[in-house]
Amino acid sequence: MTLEDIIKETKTYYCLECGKCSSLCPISRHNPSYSPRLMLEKALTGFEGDLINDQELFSCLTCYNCSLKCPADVDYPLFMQKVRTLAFAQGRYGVPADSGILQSFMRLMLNPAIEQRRLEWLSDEYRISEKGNILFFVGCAPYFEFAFEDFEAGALNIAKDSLKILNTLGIEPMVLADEKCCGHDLLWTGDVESFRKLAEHNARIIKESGAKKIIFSCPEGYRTFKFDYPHYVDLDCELQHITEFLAENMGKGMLDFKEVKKKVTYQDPCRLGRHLGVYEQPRKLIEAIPGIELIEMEHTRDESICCGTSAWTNCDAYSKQIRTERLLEAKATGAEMLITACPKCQIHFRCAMVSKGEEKGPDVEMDVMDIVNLVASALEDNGSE
Amino acid sequence: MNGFNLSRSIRTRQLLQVRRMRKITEFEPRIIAFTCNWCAYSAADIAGISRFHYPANVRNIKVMCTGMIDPGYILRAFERGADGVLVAGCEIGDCHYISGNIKAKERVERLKKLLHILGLEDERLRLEWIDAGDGRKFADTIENMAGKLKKLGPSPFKKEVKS
Amino acid sequence: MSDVRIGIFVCHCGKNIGGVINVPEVTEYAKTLPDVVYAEHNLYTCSAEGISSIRQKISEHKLNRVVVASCTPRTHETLFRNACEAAGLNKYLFEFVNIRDQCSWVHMQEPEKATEKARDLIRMGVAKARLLEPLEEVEIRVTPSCLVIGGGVAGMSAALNLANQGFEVYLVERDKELGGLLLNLNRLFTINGKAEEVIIPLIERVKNHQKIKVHTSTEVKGVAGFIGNFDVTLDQKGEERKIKVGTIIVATGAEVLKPVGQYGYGDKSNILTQLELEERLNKGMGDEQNIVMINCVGARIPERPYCGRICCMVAIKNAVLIKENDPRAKVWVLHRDLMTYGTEFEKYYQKAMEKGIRFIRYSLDKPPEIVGNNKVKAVKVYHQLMGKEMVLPCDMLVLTTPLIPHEDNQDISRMLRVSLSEHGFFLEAHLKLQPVEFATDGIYICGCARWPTDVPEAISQACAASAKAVIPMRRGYVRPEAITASVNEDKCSGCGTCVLLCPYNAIELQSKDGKKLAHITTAQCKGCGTCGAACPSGAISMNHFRDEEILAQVEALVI
Amino acid sequence: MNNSVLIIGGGIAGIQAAIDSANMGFQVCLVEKSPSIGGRMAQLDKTFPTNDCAMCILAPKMIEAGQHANIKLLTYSEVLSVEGEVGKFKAKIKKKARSVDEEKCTGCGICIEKCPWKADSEFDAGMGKRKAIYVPFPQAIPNVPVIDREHCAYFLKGKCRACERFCEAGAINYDQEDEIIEVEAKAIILATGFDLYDPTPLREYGYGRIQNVITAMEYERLSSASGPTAGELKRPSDGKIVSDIAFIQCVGSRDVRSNRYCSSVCCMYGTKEAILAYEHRPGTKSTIFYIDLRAVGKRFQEYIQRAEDEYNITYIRGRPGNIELNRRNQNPTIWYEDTTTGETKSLEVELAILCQALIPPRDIQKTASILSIELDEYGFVKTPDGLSHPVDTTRAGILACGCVHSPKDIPDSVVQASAAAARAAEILSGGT
Repeated sequence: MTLEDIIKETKTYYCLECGKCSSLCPISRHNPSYSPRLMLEKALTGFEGDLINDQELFSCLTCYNCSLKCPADVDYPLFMQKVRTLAFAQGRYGVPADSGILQSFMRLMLNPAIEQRRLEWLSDEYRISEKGNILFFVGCAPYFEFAFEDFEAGALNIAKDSLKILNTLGIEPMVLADEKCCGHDLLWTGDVESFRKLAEHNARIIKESGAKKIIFSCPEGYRTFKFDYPHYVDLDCELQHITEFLAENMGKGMLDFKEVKKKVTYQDPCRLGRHLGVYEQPRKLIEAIPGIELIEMEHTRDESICCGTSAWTNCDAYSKQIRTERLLEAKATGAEMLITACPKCQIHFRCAMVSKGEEKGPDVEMDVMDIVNLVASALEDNGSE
Repeated sequence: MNGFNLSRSIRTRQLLQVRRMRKITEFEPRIIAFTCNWCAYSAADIAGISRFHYPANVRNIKVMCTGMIDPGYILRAFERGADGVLVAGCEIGDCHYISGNIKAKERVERLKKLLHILGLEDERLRLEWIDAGDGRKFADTIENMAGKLKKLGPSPFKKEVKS
Repeated sequence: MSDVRIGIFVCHCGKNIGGVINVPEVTEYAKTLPDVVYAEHNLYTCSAEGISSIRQKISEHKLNRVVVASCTPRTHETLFRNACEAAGLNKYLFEFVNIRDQCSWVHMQEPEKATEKARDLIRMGVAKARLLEPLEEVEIRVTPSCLVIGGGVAGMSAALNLANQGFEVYLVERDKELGGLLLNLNRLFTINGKAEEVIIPLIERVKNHQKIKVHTSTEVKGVAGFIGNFDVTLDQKGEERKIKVGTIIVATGAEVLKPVGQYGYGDKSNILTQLELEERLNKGMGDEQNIVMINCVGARIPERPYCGRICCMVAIKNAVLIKENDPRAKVWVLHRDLMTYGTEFEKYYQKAMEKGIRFIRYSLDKPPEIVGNNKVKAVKVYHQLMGKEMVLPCDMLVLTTPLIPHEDNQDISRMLRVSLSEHGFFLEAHLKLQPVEFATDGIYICGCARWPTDVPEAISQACAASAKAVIPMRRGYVRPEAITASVNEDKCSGCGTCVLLCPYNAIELQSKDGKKLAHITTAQCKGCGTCGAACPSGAISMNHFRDEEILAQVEALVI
Repeated sequence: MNNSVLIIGGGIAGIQAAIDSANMGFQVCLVEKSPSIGGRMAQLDKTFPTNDCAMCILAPKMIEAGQHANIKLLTYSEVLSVEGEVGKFKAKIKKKARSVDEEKCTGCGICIEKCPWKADSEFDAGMGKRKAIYVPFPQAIPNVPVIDREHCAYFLKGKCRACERFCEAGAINYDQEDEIIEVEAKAIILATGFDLYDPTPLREYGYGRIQNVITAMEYERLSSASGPTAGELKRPSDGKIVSDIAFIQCVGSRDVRSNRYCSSVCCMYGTKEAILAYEHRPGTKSTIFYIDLRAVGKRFQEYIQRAEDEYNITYIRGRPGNIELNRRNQNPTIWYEDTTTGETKSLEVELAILCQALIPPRDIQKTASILSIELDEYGFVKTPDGLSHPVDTTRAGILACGCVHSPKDIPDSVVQASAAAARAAEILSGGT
């Protein structure tokens, strides 16, 4: 794929050079050397080298704030994805967070000799099936659990509670032991080849499992399966985020919630919200719990602000500023707890609360919880234990 | 205390009497307004339609264009006892006849200089541009002009006319 | 004056006047005024009853002046004038007194003062009415033919529209052939059709039309007269001819600026104007792979501040044609704002973007520079929106230049006694509401002679100019303003002050009995009265607003 | 009724076409759906680039159309159907019940004064109120009020009748019914103009949510001496007179999410409105955000130059991303990238004005199907070949002029109006 092809595919040629993208970009508002428009200009004027070597190429959060409002219909995040592919081919991948351990894990996973032990957390408490129609995609949770142990982000709890809720609904999904990471982070940092291999692997084992429907607790996995896999593999399954699934099945009388007296606010994850358009179901779910008061933040739904990092790259001072502001906005609602629906949002927000030897910034301390954990905690114990 | 009250009520009564007297003889200036058919005359109508009240001191004379107002008309108005003259036309650029108002402006300005030498107060001759739809401005202009003329008192030329 | 008999009708307008002003008292007062022989008040003077009463009382009391005191002449003057006319009274013997909009409605809280004011206003109205004179609305015959100057798309479109309505048209073209600027164009935006496919059939239709007399290689040498009766002298290569027309349409077009000396134009072989590129495109392009276009060459600069309106579209069109011809070619358009206004142009611009034409915005403080000696090899441009200098390889540099007015516009404007704007294009009577008319009646303007236009706009304007020209020709006569200025020749000193002041060029000095006298062409006078106010000899008066009429109103201010 | 030319739409284009046709000697029937002719131009304060007052130059034309012997005005009316073909069209027109007898009404206005019921004024773009019986604006032609039955207490609750009680002319007629009028015409001119884009869906700009974000038409009424604030630039939230304002171009134009075309006039009307703000209050600072400054008409560039040099107006190239509310003082804060420097910044102003797009009339599909004419992809009237018949439609004998063809300014609309009259005359003379 050449730069000209990318320009065509992402409709960059329609760019009116109006700068609306830059003015909406959460990074540009903090980082004066980053402007989505200027990235596009470089492509349009043929400065391919400048573009690929641009320090800020990996700054974009691919949060879709810009594209959703773009008057010329330019798909800027896709443009970024593709241009990063060109860059990766030349050995450029930005400044990865945590020394790139997460990307490394994903690439290591590709080795066919590897036998993962990713389901050791799965106790008898959770009922799963060997065969069936529904598959629960666990994703990166086992890795995140330990990678971010110090933030107590509890990625595995999301998987566990997902199973708990599904079980309550009488569903015993399949969980695959040799599932591999969806590849989202590799795709968005330009490593298409590794991504393709992960996709092929996952598609093959899912096909073999005979699953008709896949439920995700992670919006990134969901998005990747929905929008990116079709370009690489053939996988014909119904896909749903767990909030969509629950919102659909909530009314069937099988989910009894006890009262949870709490004021909460909700963070729309970029992938679930702007990428996939799922705004209402999580809210419906939260509001179904008696006693909960949901207070919206100033920027909400398609205008909500990203947690500040994506694909584990360029997590820098600007990322921190963004998430600090977002947390302050959440606190300003008067809510006691910030609910999100993406494990990464939770990790990034918790990270922002830990000030590693920095000067004390504004107080951003706040409870953060995944929506799955909230729902699970509100479930009446039905005495099955 | 009673005495004070009494004295105040007497004074009030006196004051009221004086006021009533003054009201009877209060000076009511007469303003002649030469209004352009296309803008100011229409604005005066709009003031009416909008019921913008203003003092009844003005008498309009309609002309087709401020450009047709001979300075002689204005002087004659003063001779005949007008306390003030208003020339009201279209904004510069809006003239129905391309540039009549520009000529009016030149003429009125020159006349003002002459009247100044003659000892007439500047406020007595006024040039205003009033849009056709701007009833408010017409009303405000009259109110403002009448107020100023009341303070100035009768036109100095008037005495001679009456004698 | 004793034979003046004035009748007064005072309107209550329901409660609108009657609720504030003491109408019966005012009516009684009116009866005491000089020459008033009759006065009455009506609930609504404008009602059918009121109108018939006016008509009846005119004959009953032999009234020869009528005053109505009611609302405003702006809405009701025509009605009352017609009532007078219906009773055989010249309509200019009617006088309106506004006691509602300018009295009762604005002085509601002061009924006494309002009544006093109404008395004053009526007294002033009567004072004027006593002096009113009947005015005749003269009719000037209009020759049903039109002179169209300029045989481009605008002129021909106007000619056809006129001719199809049955009017004789003299279409005069300076060049050997009809067609104008379109003859030199390749294709036309936004349909990209061949220019000749549009212009050739148009020329044929014009040539074959019975009512159109085409005069090519001909110039207009002289024009005299006024609306309805213009005497025109045509000059065909020294051979003179006189024609008589009722109206004139100016459609002389414009020309493309040749940017001599700019960006090396004229010195370097691979620099063209857009117009020259059109010719190349028509004949077939060479193998140029890198084409750079620079817009706003000679436009939007201090010496020529205007925007050429259509140049951006011309550049985009040619860029698209180059790309369509050879999709591998690289085309860069350097611009300062892309003027693709409206629905179709913006869509065309998008089409150009789809085709891979790239647009770079430059600013006037850092204009592009060319690189190369005998030929342009590259263009250096400061990309304003990237804050960066770029060097574009260039096999062919195309300069986009604006349309500029013809040099002889001056001569035509003097000959027709119409004006030019500061840019050198013709100046319309009113930029917004009279865009194709001149201040001088009977002469109209369309197309690029007025301002740069594209083809559809030129045709619209041509038809619009034709609409204005056929109005007097269809009617067969014009009835100029009755309220016009007239000269008292005994008083006129021939100083010429009025000649300079008249915005309509309606006054000229004519020799009469050895004296220079101001002469007003009534057909051209609009009645603004500027001349009268300035006349040092008091020789000019404005009908219906004569000095004595206005002064009578002033005099009546004080009893 | 037999009329030679039927003109639909009584804005400046329709009025001009009517006057020209009538002056050519044709019988004209001018149909306008609102209670008065005048259209959008009547709502404007002043007009670019001469800054002359819109009503001053429009009102004489309205009066001329209203009094012309050859023009039959049908206001508060709409065309229901058109049959036949060029040379012999037959149109059915519904003349809606005014509830006021046009013959008897003297236009005295007492009914309006006495009416106790109010509704939002359409003429004032909702910025002011009017009565339930009303004339849209003081210079209305015809100057006959209409009862808005949706807001009149008598029609809603069966009592009140205040207008009837005070009308000495006895013109109020609650029982008046819609009337169907048949009109014959040899040619038809469509001039129904445009509607204005409602920027509510562009939520990033906060219209409807942030009080001090208003549309350009709302601004026009605020600025107009005959408007609801008598020409004082009082902002909606607190009535404060503003002195620091911003205009955002291309709101609903040049945007795939709303209308992809350029609305042609916004750069200029935005500039005009900024100049007027300065004239209202010298020193007022205006900022105009634009993409391309499309000043292509006669004297437009000079107008822009003057705006910068004399009226404290700053042009910034950049389309703002969003507008946020400063809750402390109700000021809108505009986020934008200055594309000439690449800086992303914010600007807090007292009032933000959205220069909304011109869109086809909301009922254009209906009109098009009644007239059997084709529309372009945006809903504007299509010309037959996109080039040489600029005021024709795809159906012979039906012409169109003004903004119903595509957005354009007043001079271009007036030109097209006269051109349409000329084309109609050509057709009526047996031409093509």
